[in-house]
Amino acid sequence: MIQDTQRFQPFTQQPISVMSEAGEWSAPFDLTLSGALLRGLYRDMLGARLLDERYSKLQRMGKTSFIAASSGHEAAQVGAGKALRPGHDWLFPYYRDTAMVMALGLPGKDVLAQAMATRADSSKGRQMPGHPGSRALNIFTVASAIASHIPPAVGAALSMKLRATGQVTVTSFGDGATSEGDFHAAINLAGVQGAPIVFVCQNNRYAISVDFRKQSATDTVAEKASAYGMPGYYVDGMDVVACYLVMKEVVERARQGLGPALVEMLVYRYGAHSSADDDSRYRPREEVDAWLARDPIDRMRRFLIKQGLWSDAEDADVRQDINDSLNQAVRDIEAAGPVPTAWMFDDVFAEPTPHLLEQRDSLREDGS
Amino acid sequence: MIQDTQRFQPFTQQPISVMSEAGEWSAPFDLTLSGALLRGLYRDMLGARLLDERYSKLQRMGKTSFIAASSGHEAAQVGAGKALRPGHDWLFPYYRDTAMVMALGLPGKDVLAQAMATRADSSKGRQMPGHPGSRALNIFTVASAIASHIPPAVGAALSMKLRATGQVTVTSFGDGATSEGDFHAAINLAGVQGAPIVFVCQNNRYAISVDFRKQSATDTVAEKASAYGMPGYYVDGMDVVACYLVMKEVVERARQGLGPALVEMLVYRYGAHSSADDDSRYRPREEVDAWLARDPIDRMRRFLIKQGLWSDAEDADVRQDINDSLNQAVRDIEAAGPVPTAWMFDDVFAEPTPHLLEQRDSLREDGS
Amino acid sequence: MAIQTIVQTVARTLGEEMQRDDRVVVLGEDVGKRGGVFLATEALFDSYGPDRVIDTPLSEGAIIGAAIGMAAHGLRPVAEIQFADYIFPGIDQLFSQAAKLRYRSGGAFSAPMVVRMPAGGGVKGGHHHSQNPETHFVHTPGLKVVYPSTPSDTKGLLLSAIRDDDPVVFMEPKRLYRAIKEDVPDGDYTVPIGQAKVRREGDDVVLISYGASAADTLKAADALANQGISATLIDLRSLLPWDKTTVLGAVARVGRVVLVSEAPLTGNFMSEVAATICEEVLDSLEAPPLRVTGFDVPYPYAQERHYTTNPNRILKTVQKVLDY
Amino acid sequence: MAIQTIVQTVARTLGEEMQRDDRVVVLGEDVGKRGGVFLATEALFDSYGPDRVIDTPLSEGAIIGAAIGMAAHGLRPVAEIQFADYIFPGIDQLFSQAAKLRYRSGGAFSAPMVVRMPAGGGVKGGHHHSQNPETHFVHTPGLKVVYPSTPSDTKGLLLSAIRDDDPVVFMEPKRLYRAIKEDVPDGDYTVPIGQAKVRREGDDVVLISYGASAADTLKAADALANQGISATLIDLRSLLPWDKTTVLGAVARVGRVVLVSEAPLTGNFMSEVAATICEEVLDSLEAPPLRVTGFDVPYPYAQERHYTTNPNRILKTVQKVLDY
Ligand SMILES: Cc1ncc(C[n+]2csc(CCOP(=O)(O)OP(=O)(O)O)c2C)c(N)n1
Ligand SMILES: Cc1ncc(C[n+]2csc(CCOP(=O)(O)OP(=O)(O)O)c2C)c(N)n1
Ligand SMILES: [Mg+2]
Ligand SMILES: [Mg+2]
Repeated sequence: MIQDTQRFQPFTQQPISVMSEAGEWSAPFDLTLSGALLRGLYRDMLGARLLDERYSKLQRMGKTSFIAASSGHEAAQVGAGKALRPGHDWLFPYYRDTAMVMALGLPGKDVLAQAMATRADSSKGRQMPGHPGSRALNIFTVASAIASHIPPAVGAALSMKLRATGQVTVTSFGDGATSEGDFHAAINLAGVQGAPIVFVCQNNRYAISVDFRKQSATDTVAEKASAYGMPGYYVDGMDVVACYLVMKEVVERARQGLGPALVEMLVYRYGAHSSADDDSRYRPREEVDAWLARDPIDRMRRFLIKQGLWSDAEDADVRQDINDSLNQAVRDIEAAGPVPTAWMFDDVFAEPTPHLLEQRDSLREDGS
Repeated sequence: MIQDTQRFQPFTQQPISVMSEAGEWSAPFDLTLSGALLRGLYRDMLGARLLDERYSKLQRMGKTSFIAASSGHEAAQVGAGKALRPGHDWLFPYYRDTAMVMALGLPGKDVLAQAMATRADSSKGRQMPGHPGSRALNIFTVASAIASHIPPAVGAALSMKLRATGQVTVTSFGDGATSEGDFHAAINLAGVQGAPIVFVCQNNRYAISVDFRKQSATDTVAEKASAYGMPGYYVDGMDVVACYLVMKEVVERARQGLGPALVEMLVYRYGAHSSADDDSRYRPREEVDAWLARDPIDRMRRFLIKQGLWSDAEDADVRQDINDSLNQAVRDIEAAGPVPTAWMFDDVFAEPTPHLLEQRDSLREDGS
Repeated sequence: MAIQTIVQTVARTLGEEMQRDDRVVVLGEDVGKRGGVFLATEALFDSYGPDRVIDTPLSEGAIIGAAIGMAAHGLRPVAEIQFADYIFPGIDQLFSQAAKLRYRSGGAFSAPMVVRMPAGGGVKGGHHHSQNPETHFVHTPGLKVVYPSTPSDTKGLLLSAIRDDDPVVFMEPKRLYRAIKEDVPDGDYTVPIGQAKVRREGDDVVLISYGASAADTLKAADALANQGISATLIDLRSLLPWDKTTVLGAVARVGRVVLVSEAPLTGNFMSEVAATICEEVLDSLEAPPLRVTGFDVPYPYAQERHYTTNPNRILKTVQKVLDY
Repeated sequence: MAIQTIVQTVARTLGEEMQRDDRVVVLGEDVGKRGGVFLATEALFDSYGPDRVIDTPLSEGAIIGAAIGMAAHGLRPVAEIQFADYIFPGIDQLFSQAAKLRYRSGGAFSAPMVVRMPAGGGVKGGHHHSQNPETHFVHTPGLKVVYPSTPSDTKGLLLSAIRDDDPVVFMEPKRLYRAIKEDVPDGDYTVPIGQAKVRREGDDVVLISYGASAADTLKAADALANQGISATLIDLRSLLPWDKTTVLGAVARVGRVVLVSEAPLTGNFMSEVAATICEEVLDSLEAPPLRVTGFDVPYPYAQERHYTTNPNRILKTVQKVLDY
C-alpha cells in the first residue's frame, strides 16, 4: 500500500488532509486503501467513542474514579494505532490514547478493567484509571507524568536498531508535553542516533487550561522537528485517512532505517481535560461547538457512505454490537471482584525483599 | 552605534564574519566603531589569554586545583561581554567564560582569587575554581551543573520585563548544554514570553570528548532557534568584531522589547576540556593545529595594525602591564590567607538555623 | 476571622500578600484563568492579570528555574507544582541552583521564593498524584520545608514562607484541602518557620506527625482519649528546620513516642526524628520509638486506604508502645 | 586474581560481562573513545564499538530514559552518570519511570538496568562533584542501591547489579577510585545484593559505614585497636535492601554503635539505620547510637576535609559512645 515514492511533504503551512469535511477524496493521488481497512478505521473510531461514553457514565456512577476521554482525538489515534504491526512494533502512549491502544488491538474490556481496578485488570489495580498497557501488544503501560515515557520510547527504538529487529516504536503525547525537558532530550537523542521511532503529537491546543500560544512560540509543533534533524508533518487530525497514510509512510520509513519523524495531528478535545476539570473556566463555548461540527467520526462516515462502503443501517447494527459487548465487559469486570490488599506488596521487585515481606506481614497484623 | 536597520540575517548557511583571516574588513557595511572600542576588544582578549596562561601555571604548581581555560573562545566571549551595560544588564555565564566576565568588568584578580579560594575570594572559598560571580556586576555566580543556569537566566529576564527595567539578560553555555532538558524548557519559556534575553552558545564542537555530531542532528545550534520562535544567528566566533556587532544588535533589540535571540558562535577550545582532561584521547592533533592557526587574538591584532590602531611595540607594553598586574594579584591573593573553617556554616540561609549552629559547635568540639 | 478550608486559605493568603507586596508573583501550570487545578490560585488572575499570575509552559524545570531568576532579580515568586509528584522534572533546579545559590555566591545572590505543592495520597490519584517527597527536600541543605495541616497554619506559614529570604518548599496536604474548615485570623498572621505546634498535652504517649497524617493522628488521639489514654500531640508543621526542642522535651517527659508520616518507611523523615530522639534522650525512653508510615512500594491505587497512616494503624502501634 | 583499583575493576568487570552477555550495553557522557572521565569504561569502546558503548548527548534524562527503554525491550544497559551530583536532571526518569515500571504494569514490564555513578567528596570538586545522593534512592520504592568500598566488592556487586532483574543504582566511592588496590577474584565472582560485610569483629563498639566512609572507618578502627579498643566493623555495601540481620545482631551483642556516612546529617541514610536499631534492639543499647556525617551545608570546597567523615571525627564520637 505504501508506495515507493514519498507522498507527503514535511513542514507544510496547511495541515495535510486527504478528504474534505463533506467526505470527498481531496488528495492529489488515488485512493488505494481497501474497503475493509477504511471500514475498520471507522469502526475503531466509533468503538472508542462509545467506550468513552460508557466509561464516562461509569465514572459518574462512581464505578471508576477518573476519565480523560479521547473524544475528538479518535481520527489521530486510530490512524496512528492502525499504522503499526500489532505485537511486533512498540507503542508508548499517554493517558488520552484509549482509541490508539484499542486500534492496536487492546480490547475495550481491558481499558475498562484497568479503569475499574478489579481483578480483571492485568496491571492488578496498581494505577489510576486511564493507564492501560499490554505485554502481548507491546503497549508500554501508561504513566501519568507528562512526557516521561518519551525517553524510554527512544531507548526501545535504539534497542531495535542495535539488534536490527525490524521493529518500530511510536510514542504519543499532547502539545503540552513538548515543553518538558525530557521531550527535548529524547527526540534529540533519536535524531542523533537515527532511531526507528515516530513521535506523534496530538495538538488539541490546550494543556488542561493552558493555550498552545502560552506553550510554544511556534505556530505548529511539526516545525520543531527541524531542530532535531528530522522531518515534521503537520496533519489534519480530524481526517483519519490522512493520519493513517502519513503514519504508515513514516513508520515504514523508520522501519527501513531511514530515521525518525515527528507527526503533529491537529485535533480538539471534545470534553473537559478530565472528569476532574471544568473547561468552561477557560474555553469559549463557540470554540467547542465549531470543533464539534468537525467531528472526525461523522466525516469518515460521510466519506464511507459516499464511497458506497457504509450505510445507516449498518451503523446502527455496529453501535448495537459495540454497546452489547461493553455491557458484557462491565459485567465481567465487576464479577472479577476487588484486588486483594496483599497484592500491594508484589511486583516492587522481581523477588520480594525481606523488608517488603516484613511490611506485608505488619499490615496483616494491624489488620487495618 | 547600532543603526536603525538590522544588519545581520538570522539562519545563514555560513557563519557571519566581518573581517578576513588576514585582518581585512569584509562586511557589506562600513566600520563605524571607535578606535578605542576596537583596541579595547583586543586588549580584553589578550588580558584573558594571559590570565589563562597564568592560571594554568598556578594549577600546575598546585596553587589552584582546576582550570577550564577559555583560550580559543576569547573573541566570542569578549564580543558578548562588551555588548552588555556593566552593572545594569545581567550575565549568567558558564565555567569557561573567564574572558566574558572580564570583558564585562570583573578584574582578573577576582577570577584568580575565586580559583585560589583564599580570603580574597568574594564567594568565600565555597566553590571549585572557575566559578566566579559578582553582585556589583550582576554576574550570576557560576554553577557546575551544565545548563542549570539557563532557566534562572530566563526568570531574571521575565522580572526585567515585568518591571520594565530596561535591562537585558545574557546567558552563555557550550554546545553540549543544548542537549539538556533545561535548555529547552528555558528557551521555550523565553520565546513564549518574549523575554529580554540573549542565549549565547559557544559551539566548540566538543562536549569534553563528545563530538557535536553526537550531540545534535543539526549542522548548527542557531537553527534550533526556530523551534522557539526566535531568530538564530550563526557567527564566526573567532571574529571578535562580528561577535560584538551581532551581540550588540540582538541585545539592543531585546532591550527594546523585540524579544529574545539565540546566537551561536563557532569557536575552538585550544586546550583540553580542563586540567583533568587528556584531549589526545579523542581530538586529532591536525584539527587542533588548524584552529590554532586561526587564533582570534592574532587576527584582531592584524586587523588593528592594518587600521593603524596598534603596533608591535604597544603590544609588548600591554603584555608587560597585564603580566605585572597578574603578579601583583597573585601576591595579594596569597597574602589574604586561607578561609576559616567556620565559614563553612555561613550563608546556607540568611540567618543560621539552630541545627547549623549546633553542627558548627560540634565541629569545633571535635577540633578536626 | 473567616471560616475557610486549607485550599481557600492558600488562594486568599496569596491574594492578600500580592496586594501588600507587588514583588509577589505566582507562576505555574494552570494557575491563571483556571485558578489552579485545585483552585489554590482562584481569582488571582482576575485581580492581578497575566504579568503577575503566569501560566507557564508545561515544564517544572522552567517553573522553578524561572522562579529562581525572578527571586535573584528581586521578585518574590510563588511557584506552583501541580502535584508534588511532579517536582522531579524540576528538582535539579531546586537542588543544584536554588538550594545552593546563597552559599555558592558567598551571600551575593539569594533566591527568596516559595515552591508550593499539593502532596500526599488518599485521593485515588495512584503513583503520580499521591507521593510525599519531603525527605528529598529536608536532605538538601539550603532549603526550608514546611507542611501545615490546618487552615490557620497554612496562612501563617505561607506568609512566613513568602517573606523568608531563602527558598521554602511549601507542601500542602491535598487530602485535607477541603476536609477541614477553621476560623483563620485576619491580617498579618504569621507562624514562624521551625516551630512545632503542641495540639494537645498528655502523659501516656507522644504522637508526632505533620501534614495529612496530623489529621489521622488527631483522630487516633480522640480514640485513645475515649480509652482513657492521654496523648501529647505534636504537629511539626516545619520539617526544616524542625523543632527539636519541643519534640525532645515532650519525649523526655513522657518516655513513649509514636511517629506518623505517610511517606515510605525507608528514609522517612520520621527516621530522622527517631534517630535524633535516640541520640539525645535515650535514657528517658520507656519503649522504642515506633514509626507509622507508608510502605516501601510505589503509591498504590486500589489499596490506598491501607497505605495511608489511617487511625487504625496508629492505634495498633500506640498499643505496642504502651504495652512495651 | 588481579591486583587492581576500584576504577580499573569497574572497567574490567563491564568488559567481562559484555563479553559474556551481548545484551549488556554501556551508555553515558564520554564513555566512548574517552573511556569515561575517570576511565571507568576504558577500552570498552575499542572492543565493542559505538553500538554497545554509546556516547550520548549531554542529558542525564536521555541517558536514564534510554536505558529504561532498552531494558524494557530486552537489553541490559549500564548507564553512567558522570558525577552522582548530575543525577538530578535525570532523576525523574529514575523515579517516575524506572522505579515504578514493574509495579505499575502489574509485572508486565521491567527495567533491568544499572545506573553507575561516582559519588562522594574529598576530591576538591565543590558543590557539584562531591555529593552523596543515596538517601534519595533508598527512599524511592522500586530501586535497589549498592555502594561498595573495595575492588572485590565492586566486581561482585557490579555483576549482581547487571544480572539483577530490577533497576540498581550503583554508587562508586570516587575518593577511593585509585586509593586501594586489591586482589580481585577472577571469573564469575558475585556478591549478593543485600548482604553487609563484617570486616572485623570486636566487642567494644560497632562501627557501621559504607562507600568512602568505610575507608575512614577502617582507619579509625586501626587507631582504636592501637588504644586497645576492639571494634566490630560493618560495611553495609548494599543500602537497599540493607542487611538488618547483621546490623541488629552486632548491635544487640555489643550495645554501642557509631554510624558513619558522608551525606548531610538530616535525612542521612544512617538515620534510617539508627531508627531501626532503636525500634528493634533498644534494650541492648548501652549508649545512644551516634552518627558521624557530613554537615547540613552544600558540599564546601575550601573546607572539604572538615566536612568528610575523617577518622578524627569518628574517633571523637566513638569516645563519646564509650564514655557514656
Ligand atoms: C510532569 C507532569 N506535570 C504536570 C502534570 C499534570 N498534568 C496532567 S495532564 C496535563 C496537561 C497535558 O496537556 P497535553 O500534553 O497538551 O495533553 P492533553 O491532555 O491536552 O491531551 C498536566 C499539566 C503531569 N501529569 N505531569
Ligand atoms: C548536568 C551536568 N552533566 C554533566 C556534567 C559534566 N560535564 C562538565 S563539562 C561537560 C561538557 C560540556 O560541554 P559544552 O557544553 O560543549 O561546553 P564546553 O566545555 O565545550 O565549553 C560535562 C559533560 C556537568 N557539569 N553537568
Ligand atoms: Mg493538549
Ligand atoms: Mg563544547
